[in-house]
Amino acid sequence: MGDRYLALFEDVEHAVEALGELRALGVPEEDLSVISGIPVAEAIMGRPKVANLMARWALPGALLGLAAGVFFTIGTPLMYPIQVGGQPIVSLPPSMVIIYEFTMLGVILATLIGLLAQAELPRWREKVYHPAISHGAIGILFRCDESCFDQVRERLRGLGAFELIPVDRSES
Amino acid sequence: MSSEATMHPDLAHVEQELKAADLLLDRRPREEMNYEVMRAMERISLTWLIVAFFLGGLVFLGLVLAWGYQIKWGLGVAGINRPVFWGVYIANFVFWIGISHAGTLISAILRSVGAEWRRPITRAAEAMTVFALMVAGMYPLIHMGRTWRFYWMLPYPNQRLLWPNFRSPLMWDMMAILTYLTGSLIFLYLPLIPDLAMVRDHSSAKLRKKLFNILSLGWRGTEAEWKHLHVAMAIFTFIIIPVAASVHTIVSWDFAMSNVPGWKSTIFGPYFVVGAIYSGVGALAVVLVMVRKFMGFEYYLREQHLDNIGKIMLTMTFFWTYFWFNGYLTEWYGAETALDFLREFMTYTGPAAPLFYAMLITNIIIPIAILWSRAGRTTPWMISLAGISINIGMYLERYIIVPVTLSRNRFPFSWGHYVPSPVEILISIGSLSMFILLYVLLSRIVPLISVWEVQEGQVMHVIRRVGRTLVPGVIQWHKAE
Amino acid sequence: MSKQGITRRQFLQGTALAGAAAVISGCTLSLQKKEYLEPYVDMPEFALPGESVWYATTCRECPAACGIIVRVHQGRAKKVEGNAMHPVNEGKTCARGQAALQALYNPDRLRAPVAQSARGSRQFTSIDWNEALNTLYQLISETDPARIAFFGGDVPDHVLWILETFFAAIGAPPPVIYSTHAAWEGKRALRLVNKSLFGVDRLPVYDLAHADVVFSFSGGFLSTELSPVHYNLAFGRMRGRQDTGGPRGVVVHFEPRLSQTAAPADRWIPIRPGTEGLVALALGRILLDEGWARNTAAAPFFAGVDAKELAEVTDVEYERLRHLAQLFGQAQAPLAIPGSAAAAHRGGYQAVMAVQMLNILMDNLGKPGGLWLAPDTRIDGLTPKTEPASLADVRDLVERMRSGQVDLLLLDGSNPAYGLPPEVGFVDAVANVGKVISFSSFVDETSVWADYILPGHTPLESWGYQVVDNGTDRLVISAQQPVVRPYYDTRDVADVFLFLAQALEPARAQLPWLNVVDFLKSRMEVIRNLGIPGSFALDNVEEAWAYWLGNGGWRSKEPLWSAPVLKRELSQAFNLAPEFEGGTEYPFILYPYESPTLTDGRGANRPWLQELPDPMTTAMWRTWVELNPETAYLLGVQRDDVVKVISPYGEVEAIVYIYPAIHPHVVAMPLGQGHTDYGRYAQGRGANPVQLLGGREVDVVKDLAWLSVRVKIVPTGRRQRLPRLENNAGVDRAREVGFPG
Amino acid sequence: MSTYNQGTDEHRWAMVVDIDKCTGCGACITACYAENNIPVVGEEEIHKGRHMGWVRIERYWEGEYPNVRARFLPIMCQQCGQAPCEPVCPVFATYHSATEHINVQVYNRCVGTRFCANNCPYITRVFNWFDPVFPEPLQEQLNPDVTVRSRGIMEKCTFCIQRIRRVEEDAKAAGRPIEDGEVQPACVQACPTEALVFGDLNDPNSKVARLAESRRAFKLLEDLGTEPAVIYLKGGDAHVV
Repeated sequence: MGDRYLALFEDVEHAVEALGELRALGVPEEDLSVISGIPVAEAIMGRPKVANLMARWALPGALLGLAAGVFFTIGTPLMYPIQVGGQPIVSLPPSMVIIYEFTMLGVILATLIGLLAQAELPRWREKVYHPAISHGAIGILFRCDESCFDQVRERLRGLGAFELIPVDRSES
Repeated sequence: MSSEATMHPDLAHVEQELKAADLLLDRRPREEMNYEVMRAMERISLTWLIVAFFLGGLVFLGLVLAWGYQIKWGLGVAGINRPVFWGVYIANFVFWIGISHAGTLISAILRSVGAEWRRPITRAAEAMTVFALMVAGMYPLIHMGRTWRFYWMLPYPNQRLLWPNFRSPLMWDMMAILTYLTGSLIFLYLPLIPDLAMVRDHSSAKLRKKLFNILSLGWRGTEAEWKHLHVAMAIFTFIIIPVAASVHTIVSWDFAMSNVPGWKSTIFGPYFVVGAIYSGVGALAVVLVMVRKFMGFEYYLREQHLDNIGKIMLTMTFFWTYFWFNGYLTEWYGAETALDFLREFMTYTGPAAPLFYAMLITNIIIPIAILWSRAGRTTPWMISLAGISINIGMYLERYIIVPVTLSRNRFPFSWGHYVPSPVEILISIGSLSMFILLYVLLSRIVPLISVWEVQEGQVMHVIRRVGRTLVPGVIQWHKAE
Repeated sequence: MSKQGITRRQFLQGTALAGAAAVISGCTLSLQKKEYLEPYVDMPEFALPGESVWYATTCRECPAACGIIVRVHQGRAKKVEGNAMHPVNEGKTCARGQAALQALYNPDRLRAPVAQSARGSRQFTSIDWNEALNTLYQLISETDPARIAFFGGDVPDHVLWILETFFAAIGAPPPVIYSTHAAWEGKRALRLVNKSLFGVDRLPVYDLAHADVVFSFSGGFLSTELSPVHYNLAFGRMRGRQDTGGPRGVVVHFEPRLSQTAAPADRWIPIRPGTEGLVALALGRILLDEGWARNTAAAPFFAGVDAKELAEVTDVEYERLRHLAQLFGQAQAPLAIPGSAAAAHRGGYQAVMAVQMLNILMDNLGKPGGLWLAPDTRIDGLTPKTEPASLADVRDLVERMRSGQVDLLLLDGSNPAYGLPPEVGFVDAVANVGKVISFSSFVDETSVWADYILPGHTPLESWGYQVVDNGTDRLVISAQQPVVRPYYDTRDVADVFLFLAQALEPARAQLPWLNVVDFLKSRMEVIRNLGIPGSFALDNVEEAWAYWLGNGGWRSKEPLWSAPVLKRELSQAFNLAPEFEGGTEYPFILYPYESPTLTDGRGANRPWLQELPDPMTTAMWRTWVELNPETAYLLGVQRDDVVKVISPYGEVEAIVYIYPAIHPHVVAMPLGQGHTDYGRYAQGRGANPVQLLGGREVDVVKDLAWLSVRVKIVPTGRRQRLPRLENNAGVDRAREVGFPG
Repeated sequence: MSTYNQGTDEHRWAMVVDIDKCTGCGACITACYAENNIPVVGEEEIHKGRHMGWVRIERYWEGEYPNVRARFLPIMCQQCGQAPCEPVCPVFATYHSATEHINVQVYNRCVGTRFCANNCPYITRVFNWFDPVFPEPLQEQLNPDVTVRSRGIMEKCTFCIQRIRRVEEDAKAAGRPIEDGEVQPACVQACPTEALVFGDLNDPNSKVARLAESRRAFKLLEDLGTEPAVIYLKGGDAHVV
């Protein structure tokens, strides 16, 4: 399907224009992506919205945490009843604390896992990158074949792309 | 963002002033900031080494030798006794938990309300939380009679299928601290990832590059990464606030669930939370002044930050005073005999009264006197003084709550007297040193300023000409739909 | 069962003790060095692994002779419990009795006989028993019997009987038996007063349990005096009557200091020291004047007494005295108890008499809740004929020692170097004695002056008996048996003398027994010959012996105490007033008292007792001096200040304890500490107030008048915290808030 | 509300302390030391407030000279029906025994947080600050029925549970009920004035049950609702002059 190329731009406006050029050249949206040193909203770049699925992770995490909390505070005393302080073996008020903490812990861990899963991290082997991005450059990663690349190269340069790398080849 | 060529000389002056006042208007190239922050991080001077080794020595003395001695011989080497079963270890525990509330909680609150000035300080603050929690988490272990059996408190059944007692406030404590520590660590780590990637990209040292490649999880800054980082941070921001509040509430319940006169109080929960934030902000101010001075971050950490922190501190002074007085007055009015005993002991001319008055002076009078004026808030040494004063005061408060309160009870015959032993003092010094040492080490491992967040802020902040002058404005980039 | 001479083994048996468990002993006493270690395949009788056995014996921590049963587990004594069948203590024990175990297992016990290179050098070398006994034999057989002296203290009756017989047989002077504890409890005065009034030389027994108004005069009957466990029990019963619908007994205690015995009393009346007799005189006068007296036979004693005048002298207001007299006079069963401090000054004899006179006035002699006389304990063949010595007798002995008339001094059961005032000069005199041999289990202040120490068994390893001289209505011959094998290479003193008797011709006929068990068995017949119906039949010796061991001795079936009968015309009281040595430069009267925990100092090497809080001050481990708050204020001293207490005879240092319940002219100090020897727990802590005393004697009684010196208090400027259980601030505050109960 | 019921196998062991009888002699303390292997800690530790006794006799002064009174108040673990010490233990080292109805301390489960001790309003819990020392041969006296506690754990009066258990087992083996007075903790056994009485409150005929009905009866800090099993009898007030 062609090689991947990374074009780096100094600022947002040029990057947005470059994206337009690439789309005009028929590069499909799914072959385009933006890499940046600071978050840039999809709308600014005219990119389709990235689906936000974090709640799908956090909610089960919360439920799991809640279940763990319920198990610890209600299940374990029932499995091995020990009477303390004249208190009932099972009681909700003193259980709430642990249930609450475990629910929160569940959300926290699930959110972390969700982030890693959704952002597809860690990706230590991925090479499509350029250090200038963390200096604030905006990278546009696109995929096209050689002929296509020859077409866009000059246009992108014209838009101020200070670096234009054929990723897969150069880094092999 | 007006062009300088066309600017009126007066307006140039206005622009200068605006930039001086607000980091986010004083835009600098990202590359420059990156290298500045990295240089500060990679510079290991002789002074730094001496400080680190000195602190390491104190940690060794306190946490290896003194604690080891205590484990070998028993808790008798501490000054605790009957009825003062809890001493400075628990006071230290509460103190460090309090400090931990500076970072994550403040950062989360500021993030949640979109306080833009927070950007350069969140990292330093969140790191405080993590280290303070580590130190605090050690204290229950130090405090335990049989430290080597600490794992019996973990939630797993013993060989007779008996689980720990989840109704004990100590279990709550452990779970809350575990949750808070986990949350705080992640909360510190998530926004750190892009900066770790930055160090990976630009560090010249091979080993550091390798390490940071692993630590940054291969972060590149793709749309999905940024998007989910953003959402995760939003979730964390709102999760961590109630968790932080619960942690210190539960710490207060270690006391409030008891039968001890002076502990059994319904106001302890919020009182402790407020006190924790209070001491935490005080410590944060000191840390920021230190970081600014010793890391050369004058560009990032400015008067505006000290001023804002100072305002929070001042607000917390009033909050704390209100809560303290609320508790004190209700107990005074109730005139319970055992509480009268305690009050006689720690107020008026009682033996512990100097501690009590010192607490009021350092917690109320000195902070108000300093923080009332902008000059007091923005002068580094003055705001540090206020922060130190608050922390002395808050330590005294914890000391009064723990060993002083335990010295009095319903049976006058069995009252107690507590003096910290050398071992307790060494361990306390060791743990303070550990906190500082961890910070000193961290300052050479990760960027203490969240550069990408600063840049993000700078991108969003503009100076616009409106009528005859220049005004700052914010373009809310992140809200673009 | 036994072979020739001293080469023998004995099997000693016990019998079952009802209630606790099957009890029988298989203890083997070996007088040989050779010991047989047997595997448990061949099980000693009733010593089951994992099962405890209980042995009945007699407590010898004080002379009261409570019956105890000791729990023994795998051959080790574990716990002292009271013998419920014993009439003295009925199953109860005191703290000191519990601590008997810590004499047995004391880490500082002598583990074998020792010879000391030079007296007082504390350089001991172990010797074996053959050498020790040979030396003893040589010394006794080669010394002129008239120049042998035996100085003993609280020696049990069987040892005393053997000693007395032994010394009589070899022609030596009888043993001098002087117990410092007896002096501190005023026993001699009590006996002599009874002898004078009622014509019998016996101790009084107070029927406390049935009394309803008790006037106690400076006594310590609830702490250390006479038979403390018995009187505690009786006190509890006196109080317990209220739970069964009876009247609650009331106690009024007169003493310069609120003592442990005063604390549970309903009212403490502070008086000037030494005025107990005068208070009694005044009360008696009022009783007579108001017509409350029920028997006027004692009236002559009170002739010429002016109660109002005495009220001035004693520091008790007349109105109060009158009220008290009324309370006493109108009580159903009033009882007056004279205490040790009443008898401890020059006029003590008359003072005790004055108190007993109140009992005569109220006609409670031999009545429920009244005054009784202990059963006659003078039994031929059981108890010694030798009178306990007076301080005057001790002085005689010391004089003989000093002047070189004693060539061989034997010491057992007493610690005169610690317990007698230095003025008596015991230690100095020892220097002029030829040879000194001690039978002490410990290196104490006295045995440190011995040439040889031949350690006896501790009481829990010993055989014997004690005839109970007070504290019960029965005649009780309380048996002592070893509850464990001797832990170290020690030897029963009785066995040592029986052994010597075998070798010394004149004594062999008098003391034909090979060992103490043979001797004790032979006593069964003596008891049978008393012809008194007892707790078990004595016809068959072996059977009697089994009961003897199982029951912890023999006791009469019926009460054998007797009602006192006034045997003489009374005349006017005289010389009751105290007299104190030391002029105006000594402003305070020294009020020493036996520590309720350490008694006269013998308990000081028991860690349990050292760490048992003193009931009144809750202090431990040290010596303190009690000052009235006002006195302390005037002296400018505070609690925990170290002061010098200086008397005309000596000085000691003590820590100030501000004592809210002591006469302002009096400073009190507990005995018990200030040991220079006696093991790690005792030595080098606190002070011994005996050092402050002179050798003044009580008139007639001739015993130590320990309430007869004045002292001054000189601050040293140093401070030392007195280890105590109470919290100072708390206790001060509690006085304002009140008792939490 | 207490949650125990009056079952046949269940006992509510209780102690009566008659303050009117207590003479402060300390026999209970020493008996407890002997029975329960309580170590002696020495002067320096006493200064620090680390007396190890499970029962203490508090002595209070009342009034000013010459009208002074001293009062003794023996305090040991009150074996609360609703013990504040129990729920706070994170490892269930202390809990309410279902058959004896006393407050049990499991030494080998204790990790030494000392929360229970703070929470005891009667200040009756004792902590092992150091390993106990019994100089040779004092260790020969140690009671084999009672653990010698190591450093770092909490202990307290157990009502001599080893004695309760012994009697319970004996009675069970013999198929008979436990008689009143058959169980005697060491302190009760020693107490020379019989100020301490022990028995089963569930048995209405027991001595403790009868004394508990006394008009003199009260409990320490009754208003805290801890339901102590130690019942005190007030000292009598004789109005003597």
